Amino acid sequence: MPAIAQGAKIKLGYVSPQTGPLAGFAESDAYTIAAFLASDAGKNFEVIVKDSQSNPNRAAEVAKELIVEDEIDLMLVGSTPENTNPVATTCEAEGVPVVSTTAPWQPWFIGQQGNPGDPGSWKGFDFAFHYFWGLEDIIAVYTGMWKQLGTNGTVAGLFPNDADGNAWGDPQNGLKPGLAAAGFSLTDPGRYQNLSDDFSAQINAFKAAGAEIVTGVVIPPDFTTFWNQARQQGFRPKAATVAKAILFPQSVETLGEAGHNLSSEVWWSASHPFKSTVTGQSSAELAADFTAKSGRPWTQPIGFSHSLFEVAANVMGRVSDPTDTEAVAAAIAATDMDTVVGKVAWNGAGVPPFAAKNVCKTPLVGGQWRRKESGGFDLVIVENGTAPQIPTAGKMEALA
Amino acid sequence: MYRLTTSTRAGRITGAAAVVLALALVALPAVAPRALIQDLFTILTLLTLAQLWNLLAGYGGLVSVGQQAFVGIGAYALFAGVILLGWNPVAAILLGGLAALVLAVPTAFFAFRLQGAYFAIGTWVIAEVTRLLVAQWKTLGGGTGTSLPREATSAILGTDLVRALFGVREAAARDIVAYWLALALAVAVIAGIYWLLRNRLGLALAAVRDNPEAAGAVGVDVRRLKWAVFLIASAATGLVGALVFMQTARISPNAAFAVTDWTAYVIFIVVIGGIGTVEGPILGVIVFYVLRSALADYGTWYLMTLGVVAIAVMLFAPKGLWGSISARGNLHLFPIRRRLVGPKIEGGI
Amino acid sequence: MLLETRALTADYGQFRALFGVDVTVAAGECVAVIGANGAGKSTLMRSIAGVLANAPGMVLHRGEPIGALSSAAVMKRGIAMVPEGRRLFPSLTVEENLLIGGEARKVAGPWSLASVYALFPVLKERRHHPGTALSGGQQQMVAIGRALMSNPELLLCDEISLGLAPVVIRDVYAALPKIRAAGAAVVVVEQDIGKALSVADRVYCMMEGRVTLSARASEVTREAVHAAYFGAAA
Amino acid sequence: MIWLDTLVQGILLGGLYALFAAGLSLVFGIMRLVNLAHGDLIVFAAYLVLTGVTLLGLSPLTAALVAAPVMFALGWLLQSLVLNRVLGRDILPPLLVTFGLSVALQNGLLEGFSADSRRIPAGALEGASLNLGVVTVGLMPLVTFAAAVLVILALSALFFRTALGRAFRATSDDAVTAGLMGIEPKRVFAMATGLAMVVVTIAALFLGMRANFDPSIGPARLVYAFEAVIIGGLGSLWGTLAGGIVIGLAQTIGATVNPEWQILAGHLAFLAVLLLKPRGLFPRAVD
Amino acid sequence: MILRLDDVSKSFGALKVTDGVSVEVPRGEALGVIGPNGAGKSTLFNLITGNMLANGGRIEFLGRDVTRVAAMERVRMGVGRSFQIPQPFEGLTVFENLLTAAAFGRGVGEADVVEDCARILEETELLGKANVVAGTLGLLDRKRLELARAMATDPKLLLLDEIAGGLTDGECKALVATIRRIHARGTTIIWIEHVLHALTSVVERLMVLNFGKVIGLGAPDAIMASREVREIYLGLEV
Ligand SMILES: Nc1ncnc2c1ncn2[C@@H]1O[C@H](COP(=O)(O)OP(=O)(O)OP(=O)(O)O)[C@@H](O)[C@H]1O
Ligand SMILES: Nc1ncnc2c1ncn2[C@@H]1O[C@H](COP(=O)(O)OP(=O)(O)OP(=O)(O)O)[C@@H](O)[C@H]1O
Ligand SMILES: [Mg+2]
Ligand SMILES: [Mg+2]
Repeated sequence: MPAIAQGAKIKLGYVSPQTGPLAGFAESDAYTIAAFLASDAGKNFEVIVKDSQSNPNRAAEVAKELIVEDEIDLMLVGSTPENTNPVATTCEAEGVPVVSTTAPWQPWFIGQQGNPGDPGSWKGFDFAFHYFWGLEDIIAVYTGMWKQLGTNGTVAGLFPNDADGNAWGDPQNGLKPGLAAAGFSLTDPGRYQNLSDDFSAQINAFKAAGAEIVTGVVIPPDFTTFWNQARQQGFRPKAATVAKAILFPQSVETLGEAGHNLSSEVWWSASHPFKSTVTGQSSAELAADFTAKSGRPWTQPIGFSHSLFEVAANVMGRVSDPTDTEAVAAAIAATDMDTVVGKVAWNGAGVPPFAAKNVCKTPLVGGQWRRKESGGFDLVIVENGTAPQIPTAGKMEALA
Repeated sequence: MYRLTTSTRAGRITGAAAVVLALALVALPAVAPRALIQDLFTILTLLTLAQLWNLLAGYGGLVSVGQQAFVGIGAYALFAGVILLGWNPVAAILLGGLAALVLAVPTAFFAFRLQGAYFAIGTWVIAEVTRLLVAQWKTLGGGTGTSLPREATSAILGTDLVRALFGVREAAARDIVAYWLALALAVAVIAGIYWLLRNRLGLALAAVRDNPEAAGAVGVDVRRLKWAVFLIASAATGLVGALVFMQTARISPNAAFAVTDWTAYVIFIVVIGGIGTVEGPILGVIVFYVLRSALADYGTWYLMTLGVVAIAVMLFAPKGLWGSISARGNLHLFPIRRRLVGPKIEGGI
Repeated sequence: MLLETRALTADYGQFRALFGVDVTVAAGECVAVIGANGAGKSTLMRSIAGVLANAPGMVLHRGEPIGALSSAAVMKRGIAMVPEGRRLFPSLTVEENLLIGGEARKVAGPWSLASVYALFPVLKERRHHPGTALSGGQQQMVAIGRALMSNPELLLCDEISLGLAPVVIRDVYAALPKIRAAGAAVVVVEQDIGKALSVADRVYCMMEGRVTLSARASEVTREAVHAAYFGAAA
Repeated sequence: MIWLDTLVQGILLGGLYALFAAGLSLVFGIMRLVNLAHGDLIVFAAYLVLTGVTLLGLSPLTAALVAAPVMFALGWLLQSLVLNRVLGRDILPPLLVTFGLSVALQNGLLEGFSADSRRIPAGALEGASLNLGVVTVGLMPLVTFAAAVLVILALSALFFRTALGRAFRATSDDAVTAGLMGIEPKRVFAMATGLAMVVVTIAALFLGMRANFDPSIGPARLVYAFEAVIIGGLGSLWGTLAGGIVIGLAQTIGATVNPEWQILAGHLAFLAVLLLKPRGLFPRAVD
Repeated sequence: MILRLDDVSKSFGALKVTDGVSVEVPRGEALGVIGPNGAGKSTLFNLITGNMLANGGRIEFLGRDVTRVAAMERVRMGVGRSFQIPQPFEGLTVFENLLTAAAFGRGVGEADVVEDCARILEETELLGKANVVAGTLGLLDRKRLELARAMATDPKLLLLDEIAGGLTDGECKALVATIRRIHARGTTIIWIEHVLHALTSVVERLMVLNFGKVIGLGAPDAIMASREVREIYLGLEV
């Protein structure tokens, strides 16, 4: 008999950064969990949420609390490697199954290896499973967007010394080889620390290299500093395609005019042609419902937080004893379902062998922020080369 | 005819109680649920850090805001020992202490040139520099950080024994080993500090705290004293850092060198509890932990409360909670007063 | 009475430095306080000036209790002090040191920058130097001038001759009659008995926090002072 | 050419740090108060200005002018009700109180304004630049630098030309003797903190226009501000500007070598200065 | 010679506080130092103990040049001192004050000096208050403690700075008797005092300082009779 039908509630642990700099990722948590618990599938679950305070120490600590004190059956986690990695490491050590998302798989997988520089030593996990996209998808989407413009193919890279930046900037496993294969050359001056107040060194290097495209994975305040300084210094690339910094509409709005036509990868949007298995809502309905209930614009993490609970419900529907960690882990590995963010199945598709068991990929497209007459911004999908099922709504435009 | 004693009734009772308590804590894993062991691990490591910081600031007058440097370097040394040298994590904890000791030498050399607020900020900057340098250490993940390999954590010394002993899962057995290590460290540090205070060094520290000029005039070597206290406290802080991150199994520069976690909260504990006493940090860590357990699920409100409590205690009990208690009842659980006993002596404590 | 202390006590932490001291100062009068090192003379001055807090009624100014007032409030009532060791502000020039003395209490009176410079002409030449760059004697002049700038009714001078050369001491003491002539009462704390008696109308001798002798300067004998100073005659 | 640009950008960056540090320099210099909440107070002021801009529709400058007296009052109250009661020879109580304030402020702002990254809109100023032939400098950094110089000029004038400034210096030298001059040290301290909050408002205006801010961003620059103050020497306002420039220059030069060294170079410059001159570049006569 | 000062000078900025002082003190002597306030007496002590470093000249103790040696080390060599303004360790008890001085001044363990501390306490009439916190002591006991603590370091040369100042005559007599006993046991003493009768009842020679200079050195009677001293120091018209 499936676990779901057995009366006693299944305990899900959820670690999210409700306070601190990553709090934007957790913005929809309350909404998502309420919606999930109100659904038919959700009735069988109890969700225990812990705040990581955007602090990796704290994330590991509350993960352990969830496991030891609350005796959860399954851990769910998202919101950047800073949050997913300590939680996944703890779960793996504790032998508790964990499903994680909202972090590119390289920083998630490689970032949890003892020596990230030595691929020979990398090992898979028994209890930790991750679904999201990877840098190869970023490369495909970004180059797809850039190819729509006529450029000289010289790309400027801004990568900080953090989990994302190191993964993206890695000369062997990062963006560089992939971009080269697609005919783009990357200028990477080196890892900077987050919250730098000056980017003149980078701008000078980019100008010297004649870069016409800017890319990177930059936190919002740093991108604003960089972007303003770049314009002041007369560095005017044709495209700026960056991750993280312009993820949230609020961050783009802080850029004002200068935000127009900045581009980024899009992992989920209101126009994704997928449906929730839990509430039956389409992406558009989910986004609209969130906005109606919270009064705030939809953001990309909403779909993914929602999908975490879809996966949980699906997995638990296929195990007879939710406390049997091995069985739950096996059920996760056997998942094959269509969520509101696309297909989730740990079948190894598109993932290198070393990570095939633990990583599953969801579709990725590219979008551009277009400033509306009213001052707000729309995210317009302009590139869908790797995920043609997601429709585009426009063409890539060069920056003014 | 005359002799010296530090023994008091309260002290003897405390001593006996402490021994009983320590023994009970050693045996606790046999009966306690994992959650309690887990909580106690956190409490014990925080308590140890607090006692060490108290030794520095409360007894040595060295108000350091950079102790996270030693937590961090100790933790990283453990990871290096395990990942790069293939040591057993328990052995690598010692490496953590050693690394912190080594770092403490240049830190002291530099920071001892500074006084008061300058010293505080100087140590903070040194910790930042250490963090930034460690973040360049690519083999241990640079700014990304790294995790302890699964086979290393499961190979932790003593885990098998505990599994056999208590019949628990591997993860629980590991918790118990870590808890015992934390307990041993806490007991050793508290007993060590108490022993130090009852020793010549304690007299010298009290003398310097009261009047540095006069201390020099009776032959106390103030410089050497500061060095000794700083090196001891730093090395032990490194041990705690290594132990904490062995248990977390994941490290990153921002986590290991977090000024809030490893210094600010520790200062909070010491000052709220009562600086310059052995009892203060014990009381402080209890208050801190109660606050955290009760409120941590309220996110921002928890931290706001913490901030307000810090302000309120400083305004209304500037000597900390233990300071207020002991001033009223003249109670010292860990007496360090040396009394002269013999004929013709009256009064006294 | 311009100033009166009643059973004044003062403590430094647990250490009691004054035990029930009664002194009075009439308007325009010059009173000397003498006594050995550590007798409590400076403590008495600090208590009057409000640096040390006391019970309100322990110090009376024109009959009103001022014992609990802050030193700033006491100063604004017209009681200025020249502290032991001069204590000029090192960050301020000579002129600024003088100016700051008159800023909090702006009352009309004989003392102004000009009249202080007239009293101590050497200060005018050096008015743009940092106060601490002057010689000890000159610093003492600044300290006196600074206190005068508020046109006080009562000037408390603590050990104004300490560490000065005899010639300089002569100059400093020469200023006291002029200050009195301009209307202020003066209390001088002095260890040099001869010097104290030469300027004062009355004298108090202190020992171990108590007044052991109170007399008119003209009537006091060397023996009496000696007894008060050292206990019973040696 | 790149080197010249690096130098110019470094100096301009130093202006920003000096602006952050000026208020700190004031309170640190006058009352030896290590204010760990300084960065958070800047962020708080930035939200205040932003509220003026978004809610009342004011221009950023007008909003700052409105915010300044509010901040002054808050600083005054903070000092007289809280900080004056814990100031003393022991640096720990104020350290803990300001740490508590920092934590409370950060989380209060988070509760009130969410974690969103915000920005004070500065319109055309944001990307504008001035071509000086050999180098191109952004108008915004230039204006920031000018603001730093003006703030320090104004503070210096206040310090060295006015009675209040004399009271500040005298109290800082020797609070007990200042009391004998009719100065209430506690009121002077409250005044100083109030004034520092006005400077904080100016810093907030430029922080908010120059880059994004969110409630957690305060502490990141606090270390730089302290470094600038200490490099300059306790109580020396122009020293603080010099200290800011030293750190700004070290950062841009370090970054030119390798961006990895940007922040590190700033800290190392600070340590180097202290190693050579433990009391800073422009120490005053007494500490 | 236990102590030899050779042209020792010290200035604070422009102020010359010790001006070319040269003096030799034979072992076992008791030397009195007098001079007006601010003459530089305490400063001279600070130079001998190493609490201040001389700007010029040479200081020899037990034949060794100690001009630049740290204060702490000079204590170990046998230089003990009392402070003019008593500086007890206020938070420690009287006994602990002594214990600190004895343990560190001699470089031995606490247990080895307990009896000795008790003896010194008895001699300085502090035994009854051995376990009283020093911060609560009155002036007389503070002065006694200064002496006792200096004694506890087991000095070969004992420097006393105005130890009798401010005491009543009776108290003063008792203190003098103690000092005389210490001297009788062979300890060399240099004693600054304004209370002349106390001083002259113990010392064998007197040194007069004025403006940092030695203006008289010799037998007490001769010094006291000298016109210069009477004029400068006592302020007596002659
Ligand atoms: N700040 C203080 N803390 C503790 N005790 C003090 C303090 N100031 C003075 N005393 C003590 O109080 C007593 C009286 O000191 P006070 O300074 O009033 O003496 P005085 O008569 O002015 O002596 P002097 O001639 O040395 O200036 C002395 O025993 C002194 O040691
Ligand atoms: N650290 C210092 N800095 C500046 N001047 C000082 C310092 N110490 C002492 N002086 C000055 O040196 C001179 C001599 O002081 P010292 O204490 O040696 O005198 P003294 O002879 O012991 O006087 P007293 O009889 O009052 O104790 C005084 O003018 C004093 O102000
Ligand atoms: Mg005095
Ligand atoms: Mg003296």
